[in-house]
Amino acid sequence: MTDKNPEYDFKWCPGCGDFGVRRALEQAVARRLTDTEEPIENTVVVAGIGCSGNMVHLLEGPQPFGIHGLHGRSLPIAFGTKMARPELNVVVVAGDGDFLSIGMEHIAPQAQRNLNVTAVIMDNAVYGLTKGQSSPTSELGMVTSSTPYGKPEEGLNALKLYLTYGVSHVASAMSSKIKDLAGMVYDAMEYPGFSIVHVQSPCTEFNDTYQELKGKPREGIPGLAWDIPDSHDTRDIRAANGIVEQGGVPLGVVYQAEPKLPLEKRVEKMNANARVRTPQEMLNSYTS
Amino acid sequence: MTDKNPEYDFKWCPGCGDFGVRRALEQAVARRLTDTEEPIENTVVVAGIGCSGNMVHLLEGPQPFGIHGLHGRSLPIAFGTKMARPELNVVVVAGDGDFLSIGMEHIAPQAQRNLNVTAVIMDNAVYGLTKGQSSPTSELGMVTSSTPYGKPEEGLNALKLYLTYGVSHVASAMSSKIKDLAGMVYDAMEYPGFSIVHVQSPCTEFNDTYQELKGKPREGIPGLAWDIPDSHDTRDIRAANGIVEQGGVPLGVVYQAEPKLPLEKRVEKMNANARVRTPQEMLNSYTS
Amino acid sequence: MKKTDFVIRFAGEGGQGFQTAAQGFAAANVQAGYHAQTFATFPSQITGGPTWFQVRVSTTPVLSRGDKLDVLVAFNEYAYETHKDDVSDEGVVVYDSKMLELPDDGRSLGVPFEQLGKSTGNQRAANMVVMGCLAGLMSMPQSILEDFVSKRYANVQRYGEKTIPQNIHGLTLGREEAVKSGFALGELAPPEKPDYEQLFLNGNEAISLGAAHAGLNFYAGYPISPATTILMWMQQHYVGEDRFVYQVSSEIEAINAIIGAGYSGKKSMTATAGPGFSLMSEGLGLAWMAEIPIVVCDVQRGGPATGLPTKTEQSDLYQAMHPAHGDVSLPVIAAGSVEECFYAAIAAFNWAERYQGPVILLSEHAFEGRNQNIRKPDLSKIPVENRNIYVSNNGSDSYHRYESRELGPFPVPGGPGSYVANASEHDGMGDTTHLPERHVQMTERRFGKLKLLEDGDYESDNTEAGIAVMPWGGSKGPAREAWNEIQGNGDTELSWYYTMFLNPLPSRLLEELRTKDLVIVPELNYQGQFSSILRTQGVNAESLTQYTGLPFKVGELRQRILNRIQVDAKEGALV
Amino acid sequence: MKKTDFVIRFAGEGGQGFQTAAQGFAAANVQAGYHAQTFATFPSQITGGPTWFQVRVSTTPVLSRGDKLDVLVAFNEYAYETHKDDVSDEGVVVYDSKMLELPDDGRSLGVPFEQLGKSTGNQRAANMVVMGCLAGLMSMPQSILEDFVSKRYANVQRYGEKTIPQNIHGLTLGREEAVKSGFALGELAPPEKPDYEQLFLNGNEAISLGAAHAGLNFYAGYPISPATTILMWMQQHYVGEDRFVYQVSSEIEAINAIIGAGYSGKKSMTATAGPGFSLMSEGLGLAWMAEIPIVVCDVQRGGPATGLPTKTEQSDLYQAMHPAHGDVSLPVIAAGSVEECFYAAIAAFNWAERYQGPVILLSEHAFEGRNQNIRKPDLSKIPVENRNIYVSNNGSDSYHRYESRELGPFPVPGGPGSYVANASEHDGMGDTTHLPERHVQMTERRFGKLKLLEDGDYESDNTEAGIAVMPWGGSKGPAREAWNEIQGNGDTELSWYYTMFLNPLPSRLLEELRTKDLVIVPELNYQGQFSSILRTQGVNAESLTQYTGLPFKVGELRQRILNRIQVDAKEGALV
Ligand SMILES: Cc1ncc(C[n+]2csc(CCOP(=O)(O)OP(=O)(O)O)c2C)c(N)n1
Ligand SMILES: Cc1ncc(C[n+]2csc(CCOP(=O)(O)OP(=O)(O)O)c2C)c(N)n1
Ligand code: SF4
Ligand code: SF4
Ligand SMILES: [Mg+2]
Ligand SMILES: [Mg+2]
Repeated sequence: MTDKNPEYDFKWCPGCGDFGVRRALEQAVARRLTDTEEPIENTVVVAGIGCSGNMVHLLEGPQPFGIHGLHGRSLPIAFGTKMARPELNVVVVAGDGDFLSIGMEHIAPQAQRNLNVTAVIMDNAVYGLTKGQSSPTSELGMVTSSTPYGKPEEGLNALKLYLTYGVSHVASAMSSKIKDLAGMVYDAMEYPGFSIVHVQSPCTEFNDTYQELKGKPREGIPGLAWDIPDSHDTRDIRAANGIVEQGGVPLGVVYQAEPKLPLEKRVEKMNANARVRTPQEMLNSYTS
Repeated sequence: MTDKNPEYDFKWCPGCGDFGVRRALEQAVARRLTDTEEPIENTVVVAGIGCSGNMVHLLEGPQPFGIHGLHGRSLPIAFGTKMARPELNVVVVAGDGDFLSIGMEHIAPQAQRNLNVTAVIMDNAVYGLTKGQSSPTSELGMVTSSTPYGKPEEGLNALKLYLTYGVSHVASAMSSKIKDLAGMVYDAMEYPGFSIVHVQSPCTEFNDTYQELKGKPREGIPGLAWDIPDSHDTRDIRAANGIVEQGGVPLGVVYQAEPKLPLEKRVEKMNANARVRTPQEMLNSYTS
Repeated sequence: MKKTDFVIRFAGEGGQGFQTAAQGFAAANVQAGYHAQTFATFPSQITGGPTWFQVRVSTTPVLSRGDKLDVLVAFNEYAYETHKDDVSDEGVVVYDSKMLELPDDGRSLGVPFEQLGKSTGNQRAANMVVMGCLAGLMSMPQSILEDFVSKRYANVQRYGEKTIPQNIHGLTLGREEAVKSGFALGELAPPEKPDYEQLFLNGNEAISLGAAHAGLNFYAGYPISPATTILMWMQQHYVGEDRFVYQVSSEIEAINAIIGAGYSGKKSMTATAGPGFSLMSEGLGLAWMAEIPIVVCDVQRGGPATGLPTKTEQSDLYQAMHPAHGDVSLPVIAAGSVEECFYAAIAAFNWAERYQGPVILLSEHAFEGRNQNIRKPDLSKIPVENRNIYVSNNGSDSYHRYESRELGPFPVPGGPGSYVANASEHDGMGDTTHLPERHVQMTERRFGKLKLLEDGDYESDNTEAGIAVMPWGGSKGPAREAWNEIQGNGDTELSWYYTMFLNPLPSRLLEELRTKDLVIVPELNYQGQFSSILRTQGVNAESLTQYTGLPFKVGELRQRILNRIQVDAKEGALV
Repeated sequence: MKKTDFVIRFAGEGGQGFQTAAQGFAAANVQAGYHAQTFATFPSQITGGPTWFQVRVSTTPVLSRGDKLDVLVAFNEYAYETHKDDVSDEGVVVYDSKMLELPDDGRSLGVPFEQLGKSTGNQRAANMVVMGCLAGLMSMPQSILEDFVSKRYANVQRYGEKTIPQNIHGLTLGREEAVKSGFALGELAPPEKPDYEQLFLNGNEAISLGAAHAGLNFYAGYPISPATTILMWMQQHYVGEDRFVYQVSSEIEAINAIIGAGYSGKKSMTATAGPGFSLMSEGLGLAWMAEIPIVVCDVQRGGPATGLPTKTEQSDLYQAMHPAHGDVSLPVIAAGSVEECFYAAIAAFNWAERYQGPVILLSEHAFEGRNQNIRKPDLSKIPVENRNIYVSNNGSDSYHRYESRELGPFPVPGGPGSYVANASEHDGMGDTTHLPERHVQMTERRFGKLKLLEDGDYESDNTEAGIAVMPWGGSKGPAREAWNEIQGNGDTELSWYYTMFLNPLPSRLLEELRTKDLVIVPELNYQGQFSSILRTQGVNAESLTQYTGLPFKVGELRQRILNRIQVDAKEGALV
């Protein structure tokens, strides 16, 4: 078992939401060890490029395997790793820019396939690592380092998008609620299909939304975040759509499709009747 | 005015749906000349790569300007042309593979921006030009040249996707109903914002769905296609979502948002208070 | 004297189905013990458009498609006009006399193929009449085609009882027409039937089979001509345990997917062509940087951008070697024939596993459309290399994949030695670092590994001559034929070199080349890409280029080589 | 004798704010008439991490950051340990005595900067104390810094009345500490105030201003270090009519968007770095093929893949010249200084318009982080080329853009001459064709146009010598300084060549280079990319490479050049 690299010295800014997400991920993976005896080496963390993606280097203690690939390409890489070795636990960690801007094209295909991986998205509504430019989830009119006069694009409703793409399991969380988040990540990993845990993970440096999200309950000022009521039927896609259209940031499991075949099983099923041949047999069929 | 190239000899297969789409596009552009006196050279047709994209070379008579770019990149190119020259009429023509597979990432951003162009998508649920492989709109289990044992992915509901992305104007059509289609394309071009006309354009060579779409009305066998009732309120996004979730292929205008600012106007508005300076003035500000 | 080879071209409109006839004609001859090669060219559209298909049959291995035609089978007037000048002086033009009227040029033979075909009772027997007619013109024993037909349609349940007799009837009708016409092209010498088994297949099939033998586990691809048929072959045939094959949503997904699979310990591959290859640029850089074994096959087509999707060219070499930003030099193996497609694919996997990184396998459009006989490989004799997997750290946490300047074992998920495969510059565990020493060390590690690949084999011949001819890829065949002719005529002294291992070059080969006064590189691109690369390595190389979208013609190439040498001789260099 | 230059390095943790002090110190000196250059290096993270910032002030134009430090300002122990060996023998280390304890090495000066700063009543005046201290050590007239402060904080409404006196007080406190300490570094000779106006700016600002002068209409970009600040500059400053600036969703969108804009008749540009540049591969091929004028600026950073985002390297040259599959050779202009960033940007637009195609503008991370004084350009004297737009066909439909082998006018939408800009091989109107003749003609047209760009200017010096030094890009400064020293010492005879026009090379320059026995190319990459390219063109070039992520040091480079020449001398070549 490889331990954390003591020499690695990249740091998130103080208060960055990603710290909480890291703790939650560590806890979820640790719980797999206790619950199912799955060793940590069975987990592969596929990271996007961004402050968020640096998480793959910052996990404490015993280390999972990791890939810190290219900006926007965590899903295709995860697809490759998972389908080459379906027994692995593959987790994507990426930012809103990585996942929803340059990497946008990769979400729908995985949803259509029901690729059996979990993506943990850290949404801070900015590009943190490149110093605070607007991202797809920044709101219309938002002033950022790249939109000094306001962003001319509407903000993307990521949760709604996931539902339309047909993502099987969609959860929404906040980085500061570590225990809840750890539970959601754990459940998402357990779920046999494509799951996304979309986390509000504020960027204290360029877009500090902690206050906005939490509000000031004592002073009666409501925050943007609100808990999805227990009564919500997570199997009900209409109800789920209702939740994500209500505005604000719903917290909890938004949707969990009745488990359908994950990709590895689909392929097995499709190919069940195909003839399996050795390379020699294939070669022989070209004999003149 | 440049005339059609008499030497160009690419041909669609007999019966290909794209013939109808071509006629409709020609009619719509011609009508702009009569209705608004916009000369044909003011139109730029940006084509994807596929049988469908070859349309840019096959238009009869006086020629618009055209770009036959790269597979999947018609929207970014159209974005560039339109925002550089907002007075132009920019039309995208592309196939389902081009637009919804390799080009998928480009739709949401244009929707969020409300880019003022019209995309005419020829959906035959296969990759025609590369000989009949499955595309994102092919259904689960469909047997194609690349899925000999059945497609393991679910088919994409393109119309629903457009609505979720926030495309301002969404219409659905069939290539054989040329007059209807011409009207829809004309209206979409008139609409001040991002508009998509999604056309069922069967591939007689690899996926001939004419029968399936039309059914046999005389024999009482219903087709997949059905007309959106006149009573449908195209401004109502919920109703629109209802339409695209009903299954089959609805024909008609699905959604038309209350016109909001197209991108060129948004940018103007955002920058209204910014200081406009000459290069000399900018240079001067660095004087030591 | 009997003839040693025949060249037949079928030309018409795409979709006229003559491809089947041509293909069958070639297959029949191979079955009889001849060597054969086919060649196809068509526009990028599904139905129609000017198309031609060529077959060359010979008593010795076929090196090129053949410059001059013995028979042109013309299916329309445009085809006749376009191709008639390629017919040799003794050649014949054959056409369907009910479909076409050709000028009476004294060498054209009209036969009502379609009509005669139908008269057999089989609607699709016209092709048989064509074949019979060709056989007649070439005085080919009737048995060759009959044997072929009997074997091909042996499955009575599938084809019905009548198919064989009807088809044989068609062959006979065609032959009779030829005999009746009085045209005769001489007789092909009997085949020297080889004492080994033969395969008859095209380049993409050979690549697919090579990958299968090498132990491919994971294939992801996106359709693109002329690589699509590899994807389709895989989808069709490569099912079973530890074989995952998938059509993904783009080439960017493909390259990243195979990187994910390679990382996880599996042998993985994608195949693409120009535009898709360019889209893989960033991913190839990642595989180089993180040292992930993958094989990327680029079946080259013509031109930049979308270019000429259905024409052949050898113009992706620069991109293959240096596909991405930063210091990157990817191993490149380029197949030079259908047979080499098979071996090159295996070598590509072996290299990828050995040096733990991405390998580019170059093929060409010409091979996709070319069916050729090759000696059936004895799989038991073709070594397959497997990755050196890191298996144990004895409970310690001390193994760090990138620690050393030299290559060590490769940890895979689920096992010990967890690390991060990192696109950023990294330390021993793969964590990001910006230390100058580390960037120096890792850069040298990445380039140093290429040394493991310098032992590729190569051909050399007549090595004393100071001027050499050294083609690459698919120009090998025409260049060799031209070289053979030059040597055979005693025109001049030329040495011959050839390798499919283009980067790194076999070290001994490079040494030899550096001693030459001039290395002439026939290649199908404008820039003379391979000769440029040789020049950067201290070889005095110069290209003979062609960029028409078609392969070299042997005669032209021979003349150009001779011209070049004469110039050199005039300038006083050694010949 | 008075000193002619000073080198000061500030080293610590990112976010400690010393960048402001360093920047201010440089700016103040420039304002006083000195020449100055800054240099920055930091890790790829937002807060913290080992960071340093260097300022060189001189009486003559500054060519490099300076090898040896006169002053090291250390903000933590790690910084001290890492950098102390770079301090010259007479140098001094300065640190905040309340934050840090350093070993008493006899050349370290502890000053309670923070505390003294706060004592002025201004919480942020610590930087002023540092500057004052530096000025004291360097015996710099107090007026230089005071003038700067008075000018910088002149806006009383914005900064309040107290800021200037407080800051000046801070300067004085710092100076007093220096004087008290007894350390003294000698005195900088007075500036030779130039008789022209100076700008003080960095490379990305210079590029942006160059693009503005060239008449940029359309900018699309995606953030990526070290190119992001060009996007942000544009967003901030480049508003107004016919100026569209946009952050798009990826580099693939960026390249295609500017192609769409270029097609429509506008001057368009994007800027990116390695990974984004690789993603543009396919789009660059399209622009080449369809002949669309665009400018793509690649601000090079270190390494392949994600590499070293905040380090400098010159390793994208291969990718710049041949970014895509097929026969493609893009024009490349590489800036060699902050000043050249401005002129190179203008030249890139001029080339793009002139030859109607894509042009690569190479810059380097080192320029983004470098502030430097440059002579203020006289815009009225810098020619801007505009596209030859097709304006009339007199009602006929006979103009076809691609008909001729030579370049003709460019039709734009809305006007006459409609055609298709086609990524596939095309005929005169841009319709797809597969005819061999056409592919030949169009390929020759595309390459032939490069001839229009062979008139670039270049530097040459001491051209009689048989061995030349010829750096490119940012290695120009250190190489020139090394060359100056070698020539000054009379050590040996070396000629000097330099151009920012790397492809195509100025034809006269190429001719000269071919006559040299050896051309030594100092460059920051492993493969020796530029010397390889020169070798393909018949120049006997050889690289001196470095791949640490940092620029050359002058002393080291000088020594390596001398070593290389000695080897050559031993081998009997002409020196
Ligand atoms: C192809 C490519 N383009 C751009 C970049 C530069 N880049 C690095 S991180 C980043 C954005 C990060 O934003 P996000 O994904 O939201 O992550 P965060 O830093 O906010 O966690 C960008 C644009 C890159 N590395 N690669
Ligand atoms: C980057 C790239 N990848 C692949 C191709 C090959 N290709 C050409 S057309 C096509 C698919 C066309 O399908 P679709 O967009 O549905 O158009 P259709 O032919 O069905 O009209 C593909 C994959 C290409 N030209 N470029
Ligand atoms: S910049 Fe923002 S996202 Fe990045 S580490 Fe700092 S707080 Fe976190
Ligand atoms: S292959 Fe299909 S889509 Fe293409 S031209 Fe033929 S019918 Fe039309
Ligand atoms: Mg973010
Ligand atoms: Mg299609």
